[in-house]
Amino acid sequence: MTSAPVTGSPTPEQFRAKVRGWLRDHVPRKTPGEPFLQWDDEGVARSKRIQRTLWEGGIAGVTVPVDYGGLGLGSAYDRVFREEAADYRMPEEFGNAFNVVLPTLLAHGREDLKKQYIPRMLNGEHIWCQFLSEPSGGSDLAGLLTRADRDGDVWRLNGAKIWTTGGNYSDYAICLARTNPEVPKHAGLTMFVVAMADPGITVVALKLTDGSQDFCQEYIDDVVVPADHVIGDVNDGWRVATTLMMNERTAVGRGWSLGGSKGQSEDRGIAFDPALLDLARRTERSDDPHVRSLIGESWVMTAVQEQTVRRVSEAMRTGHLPGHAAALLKAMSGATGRRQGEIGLEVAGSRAAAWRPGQASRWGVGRLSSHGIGGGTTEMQRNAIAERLLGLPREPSPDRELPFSQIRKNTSPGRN
Amino acid sequence: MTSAPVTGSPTPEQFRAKVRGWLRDHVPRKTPGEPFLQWDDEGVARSKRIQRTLWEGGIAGVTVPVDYGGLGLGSAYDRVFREEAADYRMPEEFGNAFNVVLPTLLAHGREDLKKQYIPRMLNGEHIWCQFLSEPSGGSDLAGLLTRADRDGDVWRLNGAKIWTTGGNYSDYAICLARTNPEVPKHAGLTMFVVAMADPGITVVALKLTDGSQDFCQEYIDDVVVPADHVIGDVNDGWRVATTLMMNERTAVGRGWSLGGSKGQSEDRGIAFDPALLDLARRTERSDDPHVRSLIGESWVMTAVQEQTVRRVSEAMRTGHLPGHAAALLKAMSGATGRRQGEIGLEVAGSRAAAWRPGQASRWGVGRLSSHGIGGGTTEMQRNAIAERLLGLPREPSPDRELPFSQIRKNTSPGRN
Amino acid sequence: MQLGLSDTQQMFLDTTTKFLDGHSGPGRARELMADPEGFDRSDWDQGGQLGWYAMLVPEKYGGGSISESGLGDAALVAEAMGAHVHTGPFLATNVTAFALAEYGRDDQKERFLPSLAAGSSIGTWAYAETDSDWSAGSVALRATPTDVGYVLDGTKSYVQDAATADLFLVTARSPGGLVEVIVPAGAPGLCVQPLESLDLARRLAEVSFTGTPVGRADVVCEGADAKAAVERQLQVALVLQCAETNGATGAGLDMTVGYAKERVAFGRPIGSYQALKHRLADHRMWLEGSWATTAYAAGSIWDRRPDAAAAARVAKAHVGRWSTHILHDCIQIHGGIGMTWEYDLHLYFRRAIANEVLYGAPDDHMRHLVDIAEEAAR
Amino acid sequence: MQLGLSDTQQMFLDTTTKFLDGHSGPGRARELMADPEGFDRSDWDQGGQLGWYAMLVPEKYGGGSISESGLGDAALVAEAMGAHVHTGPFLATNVTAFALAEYGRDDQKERFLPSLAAGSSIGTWAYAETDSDWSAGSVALRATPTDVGYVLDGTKSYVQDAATADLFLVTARSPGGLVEVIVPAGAPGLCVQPLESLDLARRLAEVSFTGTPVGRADVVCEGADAKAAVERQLQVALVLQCAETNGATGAGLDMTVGYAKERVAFGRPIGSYQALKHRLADHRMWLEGSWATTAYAAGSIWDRRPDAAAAARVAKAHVGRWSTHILHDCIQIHGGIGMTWEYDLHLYFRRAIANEVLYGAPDDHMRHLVDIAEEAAR
Repeated sequence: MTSAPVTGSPTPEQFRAKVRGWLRDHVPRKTPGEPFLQWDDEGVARSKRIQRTLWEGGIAGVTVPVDYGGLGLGSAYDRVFREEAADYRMPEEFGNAFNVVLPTLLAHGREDLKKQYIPRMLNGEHIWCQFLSEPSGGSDLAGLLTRADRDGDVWRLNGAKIWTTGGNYSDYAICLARTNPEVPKHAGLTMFVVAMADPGITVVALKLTDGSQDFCQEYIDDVVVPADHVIGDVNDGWRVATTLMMNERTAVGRGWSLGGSKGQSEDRGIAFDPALLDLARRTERSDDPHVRSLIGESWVMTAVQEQTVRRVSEAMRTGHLPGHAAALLKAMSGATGRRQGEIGLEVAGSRAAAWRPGQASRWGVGRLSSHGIGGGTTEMQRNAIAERLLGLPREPSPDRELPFSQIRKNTSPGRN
Repeated sequence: MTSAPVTGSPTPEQFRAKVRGWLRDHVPRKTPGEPFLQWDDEGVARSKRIQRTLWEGGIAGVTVPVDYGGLGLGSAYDRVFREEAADYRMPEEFGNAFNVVLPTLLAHGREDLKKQYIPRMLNGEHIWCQFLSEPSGGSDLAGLLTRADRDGDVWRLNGAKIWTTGGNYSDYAICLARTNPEVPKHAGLTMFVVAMADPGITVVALKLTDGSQDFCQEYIDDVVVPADHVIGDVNDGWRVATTLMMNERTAVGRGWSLGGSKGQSEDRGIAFDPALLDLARRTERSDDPHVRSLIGESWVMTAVQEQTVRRVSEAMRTGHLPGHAAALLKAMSGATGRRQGEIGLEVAGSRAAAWRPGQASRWGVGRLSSHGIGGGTTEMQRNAIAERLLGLPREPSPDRELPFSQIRKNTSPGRN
Repeated sequence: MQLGLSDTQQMFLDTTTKFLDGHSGPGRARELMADPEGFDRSDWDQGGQLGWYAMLVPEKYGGGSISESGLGDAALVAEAMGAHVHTGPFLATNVTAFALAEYGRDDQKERFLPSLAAGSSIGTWAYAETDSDWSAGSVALRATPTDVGYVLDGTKSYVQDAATADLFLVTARSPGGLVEVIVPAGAPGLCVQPLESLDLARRLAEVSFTGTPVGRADVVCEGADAKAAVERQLQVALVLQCAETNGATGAGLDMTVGYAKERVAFGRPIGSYQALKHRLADHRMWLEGSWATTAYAAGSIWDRRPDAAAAARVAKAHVGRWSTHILHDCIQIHGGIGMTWEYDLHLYFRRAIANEVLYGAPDDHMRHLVDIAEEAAR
Repeated sequence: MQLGLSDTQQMFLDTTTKFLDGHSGPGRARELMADPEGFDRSDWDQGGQLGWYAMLVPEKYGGGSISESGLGDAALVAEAMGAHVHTGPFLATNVTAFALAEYGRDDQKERFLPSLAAGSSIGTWAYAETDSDWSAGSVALRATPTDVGYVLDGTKSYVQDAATADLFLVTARSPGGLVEVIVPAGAPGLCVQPLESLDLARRLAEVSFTGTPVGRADVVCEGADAKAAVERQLQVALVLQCAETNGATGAGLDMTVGYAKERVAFGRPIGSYQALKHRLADHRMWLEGSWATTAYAAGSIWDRRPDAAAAARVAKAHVGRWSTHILHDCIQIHGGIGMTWEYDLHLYFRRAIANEVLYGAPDDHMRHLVDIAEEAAR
């Protein structure tokens, strides 16, 4: 059970040849229309198998130090890997593990934790999830209520987490909990490594209004964590969480995928999604100038969003815009999403209200679910734009200086 | 120079006969299309003449006590007067005097001030204006900077006022000024009677972006006011101002006019303003379904606004809604105004950008000036709705408790 | 929300609300989603005792309402139902009864109205067709004249509670123009195909007719009469739909204002953040407009004022657009919990979305105002 | 705002901005409103020295730009001009030069381009007509073929700085299709009627042609060529217009953010109120979209990429709509002072409003995208 690091340092082209050959011979290609994530028994088993294959081929963990089972190569090699992998099915269910947990562990984890856990991500054994948001917490992550109490050699964790991707298929979680309520909220948090196998964890799939079940909620009931399973220092968890969120944003910026880009940064020119026009044709309204305006408006928004993503991502990369500029993209996606929902409804008309069985209409459901909430509400993005990009004054918040125990909190679950 | 009060108490029908006859014989009828206000030499002279005529006929100041030159009759008689006056040209330039200043004086003025000033409003001699808003103050009336310093038997006023209707034709102003900056802002204000003839007052007409000049700005430079020309007590001016604003709102609610209603409360059914449709016909776009949608949307908004005004006014009258509900109407007018501006522009197309000399286009100018600012910004109305009707928490404001001298203020003119 | 109710109306509304509080609401709607009929027959029957289906029917035929405006009273009930995500064909049966009361022959009134008014039979309105714009002009179902009446061929859609209805009021097109006829459930060639609906607490269906015979006794109106009748029915349907939507919107907004007062973020209730306050204030303002236009339209239609057709369109155009806007933002203000299945807000939102497009989308009605204006100028 | 400028481009932009800071701006625009020509000839000449009219012209004919994308460079200047409410026919003369450079015959290029590029002659674009939707299909001005060329009859409108132009690039319709011709100022039958404009810092006019003769030497292109040429000109005009609008919008938004930081109400800067913060954040966001689409379109058009026509429409549809939305709210955020004549914000807003509807309103361009998609699918 060792990785197979390339001995010496291959040239990028040597590495490319190796990656290309191994992928071709051992990894399935992408199939058109397959979902990016497949959180079910089949999808998870397949991804574990693929990750194991990459490990066996000596091409897993390209930039991860050799000490933790990686290849220890530079970022140029990572680009090579991604380019070669672009057409292959990647184990995307490991996204949290590789995009977020691994770099956070590398930055803040103790040597023994890194040695214990990183190789078993790389070899396809462990899928990880993140325990951050809470039902009571919403946008105010640092105000979380899950508490960790020291009990001899262990910590005992109690609370609840929500909006966990892959919670029902993960082996470990990186978990932020409150270890000292008598200091201001940011100063009393600690980041833990939690085994999902602990009997105190109950995972429940969360059904959303659009019928999807991509997220989980977890009840944490006296979960035991060894005292050494802390990432960073006790009560220094906010700093670790900040690294984690930065890693997450960076990964989102490059399209999240473990393989090649999903095309977001390629310039494919302006493309028109034919769905609305097809719908208008079916309802014999494609000649109506008003309907044509709506379809055009929808296309304009899509193109604006794509071109803005490209511009802002590039500007963040080159330093013309600060990292907070990512809020522009998230806020725009919230705003255009809502309008796309309205347009879909208006073009579909009654067809959005009812349809023949099996002909599921996306139009009414699109209106229903077209919110700017997931991944940080539009409101939080607007605050970030106003305060960080425009330099407007911060909101008065009573909770930054007071001990956490003294500030007003939610007692019942609710908003994220 | 006495008024001619009806001796004894006439019945409402006797009074109606008297009003009807006098108006018919002495007052000009309304002419279609004439402006509601005419702030120029001709308009002001005519209104002073008409008010004088009403006085001479013994039908001025219906509900004003006899001691101050009025008729001392009940509100039923006022309704009679308004009904009879509905078709006649009323001296609307006295609106501030009768709708706002007179009832405020009655409520808070000392006997000598009432005796000195009220009869000369009623006899058509004095037009009044209000010195409230300031260039530096905007929505925050109580934060005003105009100061009044005691100097022996007189007060000396210095500062500036803005958004004064009829400032350039008024004889007197009711003026709120700061008499004690060392107490919280609401506690250091006093309401004065100021003679516009004072050489320290400079009136400048204010030109707006749409070219209109209906408002004035005044520079107050060492204006002298006798010590007894205070309404209410010194430093109790906020209470007087509150009465004044309530009087203003009530008058707005009944259509502001001194005569009969302008038809706002009549139910004339839904009417379609033909302007947009005419425009679309001229530009040969009246068959375009998109243009028809826009025209219909415009008509819907007009009807919604009218029906909501009727409903809310009635509900305020019957007590189903509190006085603060007026904010609903003002906010709606701001919101629909903007959208009407957008629609006008979209239907007009290039014609809004340029036109043959003399064919002044209202469309581009409508877009330019379609704001919710005058008479209290939409933002203030939204605060009122949120806090007073929905019961949401008030904005944190640092300036309610601190002495005025210690709070942050504007130094240069600006927002209203 | 109607203001200025008489004491009798207030008492009627209180009784209705109390009944719905006990028998209806989001929880009950969730239970009924899985029910084959989709509504509760016993509640339906009790609604009959409360007078819910009698308000648009003359006393002579077992109807009657508690004020001079039957439609205003019916709108009160519809609004309370919207606030309770109530299920069942209240609107459809009232529109059918209204149609017969206004345009039916006396013998038809005698045959159908008493049982409709009592709730012992359920009528539904088979008017629109797939991709129609809900205008009379888009009715295409064929009525072929025969010696004894008509034969119907074609398909109606968006028919409410078709599977449980006892009779269908069908609008069709004959060589002589529109006709409206009554077809009983189980008639030859009548086939009900349930649709899936965004509003999970409502049953809509396609109803197809294949050589379905209609005797002369079941012809309600024809030609110009039918055109006028259909227009009146649409007006009534629009007002009841708007009232229902207002109930749903008001309930959703109330939930949200309450939530904003309680829910804390960064040490403050989220309702203390001005951006949310201003949005909630705007929602309150537009809802006031919805109440105003719905009440206005109810009065105008019931009193047959000249602006009745315009008033109905103004109400629907306004209510349709702003209700979904408001409820969408109510979910946004809730954040994550608002997106979860178990939270009730989406039930209101689903109803509002479906209502926005059923009986004609706001845009259709806005354009129709221009048609009305042009026709008036002709 | 273009990002990723080369050092040369940055230097060029700095020089341009510095010149405009000294010679242009709202105050200067107010002075020029009363001027008969409406712009400053000496500034115009100096613009020639700065290379403002040479960017779309090949070096061979006295042109040249500082990067590989002449249109991108021209957009830099246009944006700076928008931020300064600059006056004068920069856009019109560049579009005219571009048209000749791309579609003119060699002898025409030799005759016209050097002086246009140097700024010693002013060309203007006589394309649209009253109530046109700015599509080539709506061109109606008649070009009647003669033995020696054409005779023009009809009226162009919204022609920029027609009274000072030395030559007009006129699009007309002949029996054989579109034609584009050069007509010199003072040609027989050419008559300029100034229009009043919402944008007080711009001179637009109607230009009528009555039997105006055009020799064959002045025919730039005909038929299919003319159709393609006109489309390319419109694309270039749209990009320059969008860039100008972005400059005005950015300047207005900057003023407003600055004001919101300084202006106090109720003891706090108004920019600390979340409702205003969120609106300003949205404005910043949409402006980012305007910059992105304008830069994208400039690149796509200059490089003749297949999506050039779509890119120009996307930019105009987005910029047109959001610029006026943003500036309208900037005035609202200012409150009373924003409504006063003496405050400069309305000068930016006037330009943005006029630009929203000139060269086609957003809605026209949104619909055109559907035409493009349908044509591509054919």
